[in-house]
This record gives sequence, structure tokens and C-alpha cells, in this order.
Amino acid sequence: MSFTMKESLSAVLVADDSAARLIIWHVRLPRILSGGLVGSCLALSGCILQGVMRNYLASPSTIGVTSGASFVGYITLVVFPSLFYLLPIGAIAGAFLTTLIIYAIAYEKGVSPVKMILSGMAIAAVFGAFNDIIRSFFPDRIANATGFLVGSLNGVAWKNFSLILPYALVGIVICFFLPSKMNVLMLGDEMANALGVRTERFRFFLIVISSLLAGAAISVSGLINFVGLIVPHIAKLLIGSDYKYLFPTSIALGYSLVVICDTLGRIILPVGEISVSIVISFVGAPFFLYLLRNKQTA
Amino acid sequence: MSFTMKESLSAVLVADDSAARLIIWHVRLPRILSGGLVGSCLALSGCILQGVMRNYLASPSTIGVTSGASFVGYITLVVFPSLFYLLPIGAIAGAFLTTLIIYAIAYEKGVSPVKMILSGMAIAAVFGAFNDIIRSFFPDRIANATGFLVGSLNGVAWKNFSLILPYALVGIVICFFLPSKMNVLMLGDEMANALGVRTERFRFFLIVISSLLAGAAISVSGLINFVGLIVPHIAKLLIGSDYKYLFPTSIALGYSLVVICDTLGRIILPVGEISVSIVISFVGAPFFLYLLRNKQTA
Amino acid sequence: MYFGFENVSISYGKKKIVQDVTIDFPKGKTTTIIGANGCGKTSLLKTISRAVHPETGKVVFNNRPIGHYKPKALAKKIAYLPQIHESPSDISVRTLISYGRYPYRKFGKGLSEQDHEIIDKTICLTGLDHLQDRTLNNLSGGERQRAWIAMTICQEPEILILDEPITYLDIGYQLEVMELIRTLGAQLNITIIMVLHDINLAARYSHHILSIKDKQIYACGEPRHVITEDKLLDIFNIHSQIHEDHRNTCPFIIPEKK
Amino acid sequence: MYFGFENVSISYGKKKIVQDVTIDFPKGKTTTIIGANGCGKTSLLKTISRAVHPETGKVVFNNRPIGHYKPKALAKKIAYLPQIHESPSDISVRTLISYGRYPYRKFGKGLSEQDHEIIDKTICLTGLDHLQDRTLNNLSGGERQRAWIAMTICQEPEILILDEPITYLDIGYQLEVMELIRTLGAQLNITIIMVLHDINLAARYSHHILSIKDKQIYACGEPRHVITEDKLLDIFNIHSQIHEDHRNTCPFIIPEKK
Amino acid sequence: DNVLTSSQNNNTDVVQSENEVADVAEVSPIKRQLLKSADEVQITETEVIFKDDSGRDVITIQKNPQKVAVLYGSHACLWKEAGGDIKIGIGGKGAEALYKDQIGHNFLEDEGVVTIAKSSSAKTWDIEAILAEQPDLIICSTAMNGYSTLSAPAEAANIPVIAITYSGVGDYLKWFKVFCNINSKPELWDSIANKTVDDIAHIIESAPVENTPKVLSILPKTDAVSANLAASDMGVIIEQLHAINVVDDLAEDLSSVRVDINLETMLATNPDMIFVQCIGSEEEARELMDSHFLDNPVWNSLEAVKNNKIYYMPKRLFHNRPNREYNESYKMMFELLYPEIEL
Ligand SMILES: Nc1ncnc2c1ncn2[C@@H]1O[C@H](COP(=O)(O)OP(=O)(O)OP(=O)(O)O)[C@@H](O)[C@H]1O
Ligand SMILES: Nc1ncnc2c1ncn2[C@@H]1O[C@H](COP(=O)(O)OP(=O)(O)OP(=O)(O)O)[C@@H](O)[C@H]1O
Ligand SMILES: [Mg+2]
Ligand SMILES: [Mg+2]
Repeated sequence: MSFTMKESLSAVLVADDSAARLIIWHVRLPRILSGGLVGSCLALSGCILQGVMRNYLASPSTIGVTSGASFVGYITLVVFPSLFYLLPIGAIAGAFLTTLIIYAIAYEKGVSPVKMILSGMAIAAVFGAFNDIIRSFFPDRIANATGFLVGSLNGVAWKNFSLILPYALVGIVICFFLPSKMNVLMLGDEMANALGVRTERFRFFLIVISSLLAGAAISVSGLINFVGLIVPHIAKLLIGSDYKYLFPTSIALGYSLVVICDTLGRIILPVGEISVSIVISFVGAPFFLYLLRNKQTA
Repeated sequence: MSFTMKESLSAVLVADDSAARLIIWHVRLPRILSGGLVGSCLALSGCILQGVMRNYLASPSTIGVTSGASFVGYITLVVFPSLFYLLPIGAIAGAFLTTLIIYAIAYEKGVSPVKMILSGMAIAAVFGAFNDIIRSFFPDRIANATGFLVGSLNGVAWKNFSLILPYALVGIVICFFLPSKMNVLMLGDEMANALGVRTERFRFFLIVISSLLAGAAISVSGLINFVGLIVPHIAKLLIGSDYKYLFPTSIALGYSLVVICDTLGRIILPVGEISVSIVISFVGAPFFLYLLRNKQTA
Repeated sequence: MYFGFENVSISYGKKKIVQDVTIDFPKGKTTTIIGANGCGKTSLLKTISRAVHPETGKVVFNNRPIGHYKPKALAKKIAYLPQIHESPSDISVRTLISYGRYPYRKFGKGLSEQDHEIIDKTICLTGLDHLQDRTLNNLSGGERQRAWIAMTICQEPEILILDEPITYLDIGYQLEVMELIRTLGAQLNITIIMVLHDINLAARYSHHILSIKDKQIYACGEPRHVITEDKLLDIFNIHSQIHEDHRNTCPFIIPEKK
Repeated sequence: MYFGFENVSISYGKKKIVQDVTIDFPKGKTTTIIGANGCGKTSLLKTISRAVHPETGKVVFNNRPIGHYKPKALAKKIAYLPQIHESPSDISVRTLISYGRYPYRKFGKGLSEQDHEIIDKTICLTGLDHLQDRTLNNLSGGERQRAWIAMTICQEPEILILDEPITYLDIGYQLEVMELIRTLGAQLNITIIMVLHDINLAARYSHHILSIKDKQIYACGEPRHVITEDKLLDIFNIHSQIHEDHRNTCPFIIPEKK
Repeated sequence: DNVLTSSQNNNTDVVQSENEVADVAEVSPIKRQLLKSADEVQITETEVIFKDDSGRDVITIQKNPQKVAVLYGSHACLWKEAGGDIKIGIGGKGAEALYKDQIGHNFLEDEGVVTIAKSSSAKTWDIEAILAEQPDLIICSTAMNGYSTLSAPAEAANIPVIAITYSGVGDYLKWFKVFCNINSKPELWDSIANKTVDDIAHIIESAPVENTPKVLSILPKTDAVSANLAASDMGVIIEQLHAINVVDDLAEDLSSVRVDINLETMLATNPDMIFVQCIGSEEEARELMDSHFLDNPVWNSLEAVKNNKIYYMPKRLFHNRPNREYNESYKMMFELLYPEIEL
């Protein structure tokens, strides 16, 4: 449906019963706003993790956050379907708890990123297996829940926006206050320690933050893994690895990529829509490949 | 079902119509033999890739091989369901073609492992999106193909064995002839060049081999991602990073892990069975975590 | 004690590296640690950056164990350049140097006017003017090493700890770095502690030389007292001709095989 | 031409590093390349290992461009130790050294009796006996460097190329490595080409010294002819006292700041 | 016994051909259409010849198998309805509920059927257990890798396999005909299927062609709501009853069964009625709908919602294959669409 500029403006400002108000205010606006924030949170989460883990393949899914969130999501949906309204909180809690478990496993006089990522992969496999088991044993119900695996912003409303907003604000705070500390961390633990960073504590803080960011995003949109992995790389290819620029670029790119792709997915079919995660893969991947081929990599 | 020693022996040697012959010769034996080889091929593939890519997260799925194979598998099952018998060849071809595409993208005066893995992730995302699209638009037919995503050895027959055998033999040849070359490659390209290895050519060879190994395994069992990622790490934790020992250990561990887990999955339930990929996650992941916690990592 | 080790022992697993070492580094002086490969020089310095935890004993600064200081407060006083350091490849020399100002940054504030001045001064001091906008991966080994040294100097420390700082440098820059260190030491009264393998430069630019052998401090004192034929034989298992460098008023040696 | 560069130019992107360099390294002699940081020493050597492709010109061995040889055949003749090398952390010193035998391996065969003998001999020569079963990540920087040198020696090359081989070594081992190199050169008639920053060791252990400046070969010849006050001023921008080391019959220098 | 069977067979063949002759004369095009697939099945004295969904050209199955394995819940119900006996089957909550619902009892327990898995997914079958029972016919679904998993071992053991994909009443009629004839009970086909076909044809014929309601049929999932298009089971019924499926016009070029849709489209098309397909219980479907639309002003502004015309369609008739109750599905839909018309 398309509206004139005037209709749109009045839809945002005036709370009447018009179709424009209904659609623009209640459907489109929360969707665009929360979708963008989902993108920003995922991109920021991936950006932080790739730095902290010193591995360009790190992303929320590599440290098990995604699988923790989706596992709790599954359990909620399949075993206690009447508690569906707890899903968002469940996903965030799942992400957070998984992170703590993995941290505990990998910890031993400081945490080694290698161990942490590998533990994350192992835990993810276990959760994945649980999900598979659930799927085999509750095949009917789970048909409901498979949607969780393909991220989509359909039906996202103001309540989702208010759920993700605080996390997005945290992200902005990080953007403003942490780049220099992050840059210093990239010089290696010894150098960073010598410059006054409590590396162990800072790393823990970052991991927790990024798991919360990812958990919040997943709870709103389901899995859009690709954003957390690829957006930080695109940002890096575009503006280099100084976090002063890398954080804001990732956030902005994550925001716009999700909003643009979601809009495409909404209008591309005559009826119905294509999930944002699918469109992102089709749009983002070739763009990324183009950059990768034509720019120097780190 | 259990058989006496004598029954089993005669089942293997005498081609009669007995139940023992039917079950042991036609069902169990090909399943155990091919299952083991699937494990070996995946483990070897992962082991090679982790070395060549210099990334401990590399595995057949990181360079897009898995998604290439499963994409072709999907297409076969969904668009030309009557050609399902071409699936194994399709999966191998898909794995191989994807590898070539990614190689071409990442190539530019020699291939950079970073670029290659990142391209692999991007291509994997595109294929994954295609698969999602297919899943949304042919939901009924796809019920055929979802099974592909949870690896299982149920129904594996002699024809599958003869499909994977040549690849397994290639693996053995690699085990015997390449460890020293591989070790030298690990010293870095410059050093390896100076020692007489044509690094670029050797790396291409290894990548192709490992994609074929993974493709063959996937075509028999569907996705058992975890083996390719975790077995090489377990092997490394157990015996260090000298490929003279690492190759055979990976192959042996891959073989036994799959056979043991498949057997467990077959007998653990009073009725029915659990897919090998699920059992592997439950058995392999904790074992891996235990090792990770109690041994020094590379 | 101004700054030093108090009864420090270090082990890796069961392997003892140094045992019960006590050193008080004299304030405002340059002390060079020498010793054979693997004798534990780097390990000792790593206890200062807390990359290695001493088995017993402690590192003391101004009579308090360094663990009692806030990390940033300590980082304003003590700068440390490890022997081997990783670098993000695509940042510019200037950016790397600016990281030295990290301990001075206020939460949420960027670099101040003053920070930029100090960075400029350091770049000038270390002769990196023409390289300041190049990224690290485009530099030669020696150029990169100078950028790192510049970063630590930029920290304006009271104590500067350098582990083999002139590795990879050509002789011109070696001399320049040593001169720089001497200047900093003399003008700003900075206490300098470094590890060097070049005995001649050590003798010429240090107030004190400290040598380690068999898990212990073997000798410690003015260059003239440590750089003797006997002692060098003990420490490095080499003979040597010891001459006098009259111009620089210090001994210099020509090492000879056994 | 036995071995050397023929009209080699190297650039990175638009940046010219060396231009039209021709060098013929004399057979069986030791040639040391000196020059300021970033003058292109490493880049030149990298054209030999084909890590860098010359823009024009070629590297020649026995009158044929090295590209015409099979890589393994070349590896039996020319060994090369890069300035910076990565190491898998958990292999033992002995294993690392054994990799030097790679070019000699027959397809599918393990190490021969003879290979093991050569490895033992090399370990003995390089004084690594007590470290041979330790893994690389447990070694000090200097110990590790020696293991790498041992590996190249194990290659039994006719030409040995070393880029700053004594970086990280203590003076005892520096001397030992240089003596080893001299012995290898003299006894086995190996042609040695290396980059050193230590002018004194270069003067003492080289037959020829080659210096690079401004993209060109600046001076080339016997140490006595290259190591002069004027030339050092030109190359490194330092003054120097040049003395005579009578015992080793070579010049030695004491560098002085400008 | 044998003699009796064969004479019955003869009998059927005659009846059949008579039927066919009669069909040509008087059967309406609607009925013709419904019976299209079923008519392709050939029946001889001892065999039933047809095409299944495994990709094989044709398959020929001997009549009167003694030991049959049916590895998919709704196929099992259809087999039972066609007078067959099951010796090997699958259990699990979903399947058992289906058996109770459609056959009236859980025959697994009641008849001592060997259960080889708790779901229809081939990943969880115990192939050894199936073969060990040495069945002489296996019926499975092409879904969940059923056929591809089973084909090789069954071939080795010389057991014929029928692989089925079925949706819609046409498929029902085809498979019911195949099953009845394999079981040598063509009279069941006559009595049950003919009634179903007649009923459905009658219902379709009774549907008005003009001024029919605009409807939307949806399937709520956890994070999205899909609209059933013309190709879906419910979409077919809606179309045959001449109601206007509001998404069909928009989706002419889409060959898929359903698409995710958003509130914007719902508001734009503003259907008169909304049918909700329930995967699980109605309870669960209501919860899901609430999770999407509770207190949503856009939803509440829809005509169908304002007029309270949201219908939760019973799982039995509109999600599972209702088999012989297909006429009930049509009937229920008809009554909802055209409450003013008496059938
Ligand atoms: N990959 C590269 N890309 C661009 N420029 C490079 C690259 N590698 C080296 N350089 C530049 O080329 C020049 C020569 O570098 P090279 O490493 O050959 O110097 P060098 O003589 O070995 O110096 P050092 O004594 O410090 O080792 C330097 O200025 C360096 O900045
Ligand atoms: N992480 C470690 N684990 C076990 N042993 C270690 C570790 N790090 C160093 N060592 C050993 O401890 C000893 C001291 O090492 P250290 O690096 O302190 O020596 P160093 O005096 O700095 O030597 P160099 O002059 O070569 O730099 C060496 O024998 C080394 O092998
Ligand atoms: Mg050291
Ligand atoms: Mg160099």
C-alpha cells in the first residue's frame, strides 16, 4: 500500500483510525525502527567478538550465543507453548547463560579465545542436538517453531521495539566510550595490560555485552546470523580496523542493511514477503564478495 | 536384533535367504563400513582445511562445501524429485563446483586463506538463502529434503559404500604420502617455498581433495558437520600437530566416533533410533570439552 | 624500594626460571639486563606487566606492590615494550603511537590538544615524520620497531622497560634509539630498564648492568665492573678482548670464540 | 653467473624499492648485505624464495633463472631463512630441524638413516642437544632462532641465505652461529649470503660486504673497503671510529652519533 | 478361500468396467476431475498396477499381502479404512492420536502391531526391525527421507515398497482405490469413496458462483503468519467452492503453497472471513494468534475481526488428511461460507 507524504506525516502525528495511521504507525514504523536496531545490535556484537576473539570468523553463533538463545526459544515454544510471551526474555537469558557456561569452561588463569570459541562450537553442537531431538519427538509442534531459524521481522510491533531499545542504547554507549580501549586490546594482552587495561575483565565485559546484544536481536527477529559475521567485515574493508570508526560504521551498516533488505523482502513479491534473513544473504553476500575482491584485506 | 557368532559368520560368507544374512550382510555391514568411512572422510577433510586455512574454525562448512553440496541436493530433491538417485553425484559435484567458485573469487596472485574462508561464508549464505527460499515455496516437497540436514546412516547400503570407498582410499594415500609436505607448509609459505613446496599448487590440491572428501561423505550421510570440525581438534589435543600422526589419528578417530555413535543411536532407544549426527554431538562434544579443559591447547 | 623485585621466583610448571631474585632499580638511572638466551630476562620483565605471575615475591613500585595500583595509574608511570608484539596490520604509525596516550584519556574523551602535541613531539624525536601516515604492514621490520618504541615514549613514563628494543634496527637507528633513551633518562629523569644483547651498547649507555645466570643475579654494578673477561666467560661462555673506548669513556669488547 | 640477481627491480604497487640491481655472489664466499632499515634487503632476498616477484630482471643460479629449476631440486641447493617466520607451536626442536630434510625425501618415504645422522650432526653443531625434545613454544626467543638456523643447515645447501640470523641471540650464540657459518663456508664450500645489522660481526665473518642505498648497490667489496667512515656515514648516517682488530685481522667500528 | 478370492476379483473387474462405462455416460465433469488420478490405476486379477511418488515408472503390487508395514500415520489410517491389516507401524503421540481419531482406537496396542519408531521420520526408524519382521509390502511416505532410506535395504530383501506423497481429495481417491484393490476389497471403494465423491460433487455444485465471500486462510507460526494459496489443501477447497481467496489474485505467478504475509496485506485485502489452520490443537493456534494479534489495532480493524468471522478449522478435517471424511471438510467449509444455503 502506498501513501502520500501528507498522509504519512499525519499518520505519524495524529492518532486517528485512518488506514494510513494503522499501517504506518502500527505496522511499518515499529518494524523499520526495531529491524534497524536488530541489525545494529547484531553487527556490533559480531564486531566486538571478532576483535576480542582475534578470529575473523567469530560471530554470535561461534561462541554458542545463538544456539543458547534458540534452544531456550525452542523449549519455550515446544514444551510450554502457552508461555510464548516469555520467548524474548528466554532468548536473552539463554544467550547470556550459554555465554557464562562457555566462559567457565574456557577459563583457567584467564580465558583463551581459542578455547572459548571451540567450547562455543561444542556447546552449540550439543544444543543443536537437543533441538534436533525435540524436533524428532514433537514433530507437529515444532513445525510452528522452525520459523525461528529463518529470521524475519514480520509482525514486529512497538513492544519489540521497546525490548530491543535498551540494548541498542548500550551499543551507542559502547560506540562512544570504548573504541580506544578496544584498540589498545588489539595490541595484544601484554601491551594492553601495560597500557592500563585490565584485559581479563574487559574481555569478559565485552563478551557478555555482545551476547546480550545478540540475544536481544534474536529474540526480536530470530536468526539473522549473516549480519553479525559479515557486516563487521564490510565495515573493516570500507574504513579499516580502528574501532573509533569501526564501531559506528558497523552499527550504521547493520541498521541500513536490515532496513533496506527488509523493505525489499516486503515489496518484492506481489503478495506475501520474503524473510529479511534471506534477502540479506542475497543482497549482502554479493556486495561483500565484491568488496573482498576489490579491496585489500586485513 | 542379536545373532550368535556363528550366524554372523555365515551371514557374511554364505549368500542365503536367512534373516541373519539379510540383516547383517545387507543392512549392518554396509552401514558400519560406510559410516566409518564417512567419519574418516569428514575428519580428514577438516584436518586438511584447518591446516591449509591456518584457522582452527575451518571445516568443510566454512569454505562453503557443505552448502554447495546440500544446495545441489535440495535442487535435486525438490525440483527434480524423480532424479533422487542422482543425489550422491550431485552432492559431490556441488561441493566441488562451490570450491572452485570460491577459489576463483579469492584468487589474486595466489589465494589468501582469509579471503577464501570469508568468500566461503558468503557463498554459503547465498546457498542457504536459496535453500530457505525453496523451503518456503515448496514446503511439502521439502519434507523430503529436510532429512538431509540431520545426518543419518539409516538405510545406507552397499551402493553407498562403493560410492565413498574411492574417496576413502584417496584419504589413505594422503595419509601416507603427504604428511611431511603438509608439515612443511605449516612453516609458512615463504619457508615452504624455500624447502621446495609449490605452495600455491599444493594448497589448491588440498582444498580440492578436502572438498571432494566432504562432498562424498555428505552424499552418503547428509550433514554431520561436527565431525569435520571437532575430530581434528581432538586428534591435535591427543597427539600434537605433526601431520605424520595427525592424519592417521583423525581418520581413525573419525571412523570410530561415527561407528560408535551410530551403534549407540541404533540401540539406545527401545523403539526406533537416534540419528548419528545427534549422538555425535552428545558424545563427542562433552569428550571434546573435557579434553579442552584438561590439556594444553595449541 | 623505588622500583624492583622483592624475592621473586618464577617457574613454568615444574621448571624453575629464576629463584628468589631481589633487585632495586636505581631511580633515574639506566639499567641493562644481560644474560644468555633463556636465562629468564623476559620472564622477569613479564612479571611487571602481569603476563607472568611470580611464584613467590612481588614487584614493588614506590614501596607498594604493583598489584595495589590502579592499572591506568600504573600505566602512566611504567611503560613496557615486550620482546615480541603483535600488531593490527592496517593502522597507521601515528595511530599506533597515539595509543600510548591511552592511560591519560578521560572516559569518553578523545585525544586532547596536549596529547596531539606529545604525539607530534615523539614522532619527531623518533624520526618517523615521513612514515607517520603509512600503515604498519607496509613497513620494514626496523621501521615497525621504531614505531613501537615511539608508542611507549608517548606514554611519558617515569619508568621505561624495553625488552630487546633495538632488535631489527639498523646501526644508525640503534644509536639513535640509545641516544633517545639516554636523553629521556637524563632530561626527564626517567628510570630505564632494558634487555640488550649488544654488550658494547649496553656498556656505553647504561649506568648499571645486571647479569643473570643460573636462576640468580650473577653480577650487578657499573659497566666497568660487570664487563670483564672473567665475568663474560661465565655469563656467555665466550672469551673477549676488552678495550677502552676513550671517546665515550666506557669499555668495549671484541668477543672471541672459546 | 653462479648465483645472483640480473637487473632486478622491485616495487610494491607504485613504490619502487630497488632498481636494476645486478649482483653476482662469489661462489664459496660469505657475502653480507648491509643497509638502513627499509632499504630493500629483505625484499631482494624474497625474490629468491619467490615470495616477491621482481618487476624486471631475474634471479640466476648456474646461469639459469631459478624459475627453470624444479622447486625441490632448488631447495637442495639453496636454503633460505626469512627474517620473520611463523612456527607451529607444539612441535619439538628435533622435528623442526628434520623438516630441513624435506627436499631430500623420496615420495612416500620417511626419513632415512642418513637423514637422521645429518639431523644429529646438525643438532650437535648448533648446541641444541639438551633442547631437542622441547617444543618450540617453551623456548626463549634466542633458543628458537637457533632451532631455525639448524633447520636450514640440515638442508645441506650449496647456498645458504640468512636474513638477520642472529636477531634475538645472545652474544655467545651470535658468535657460535657466525663461527658455524664460517666453518660451513670453509669446510663445505658453501656460499653464504646474509643480512646483518651488526657491522663488526659482518666485517669479521664476511669475505664481501654489499651495501644498498637509494635503490641501488652503493658499495661492494672486501670489508676493509666498505667499512670506512665515509661510507658508513653515507649508508647509515652515523660517524664512526674505525679501529683494527688485530687478533681477527679485520676492522671494527665504534659508531658515534652525528 | 482362494477360489472365493479370485471369484470376487473377477467380480470386481466386471463391476469396475461397468462403472467405467456408466461414468462416461452420466458422470459430471466435477466428478470426472476428482476421479482423474484414481482412474489411472489398473487392476488385474492378481495385481494392482499404478504409478507411485518415488519416481519409478510404474509399480506392480501383488494383491492380498499378509504382512504389511505402514510407516506413516495418515497412510496407516487410509490402509485400515481400505480394509487392510497392519503388522508393522509407527507410534508416537501424534500418530496414536491420529489413529484414535480416524480409526477409533489405537490399533498399535490393541492389535499387537510391531512398532518401529515413534515418528514418521525415516531418521528414527529401525530398518533392521522392519526387515527382521520380513513384511511382504511396505508403504511409506516420500516425506522425511522415507523412501530414499528404505529403498536399498528393501530391494535387497525383495520387499516391494509403495512411496506416497498425497494431498487433496484426488490423491485420497487414488490411494484409496489402490489400497482397496490390493486388499481385494473393491466393495469398500464403491461404498465409501463413491459416497465421498458424490457428496463432494454435490457440495461443489451447490456453491454459488457470484457474490461469494472474500476469504483468507492462514497458518499461524511462531514468528510469522502464512497465507494458504490456491495450491494448498485448504486453498483447493476454497477455490472449488468459488469463494474468493484474497491472496490468490495477487499471487497468480507463484507456484508455492503458501506465503508469509503481513498485516499490511491483510488490511489492504480486508477479507470477510478468516480461516485459521491448526497444526496442533485449537488451543495452541489461539495462543499463537494471540501472540501475533492480541490488542493489535490493525488486526482489530479488519472486517472479519469486527464481524467475529475468524474460524479455527479442526485439525482433523483441515490439517491432517481427513480421508473418507473429505466430504465433511467440504461440508464444513461450505456451511461457513454460505450459511444461508441449505445443502
Ligand atoms: N608488502 C609490502 N607492501 C608495501 N611495501 C612494503 C611491503 N614490504 C616492505 N615494504 C616496504 O619496502 C621497503 C623495503 O622493505 P624491506 O623489508 O625489504 O627492507 P629491509 O631492508 O629488509 O629493512 P629492515 O632492515 O628493516 O629489515 C620498506 O620501506 C617497506 O616499508
Ligand atoms: N610459556 C612458557 N612455558 C614454559 N617455559 C617457558 C615459557 N616461556 C619461556 N620458557 C622458558 O623459560 C626460560 C626463560 O625464558 P625467557 O624468555 O625469560 O628467556 P630470556 O632470558 O628472555 O631469553 P632470550 O634472550 O632468548 O629472549 C627459557 O628456557 C624458556 O624456554
Ligand atoms: Mg627474552
Ligand atoms: Mg629486512
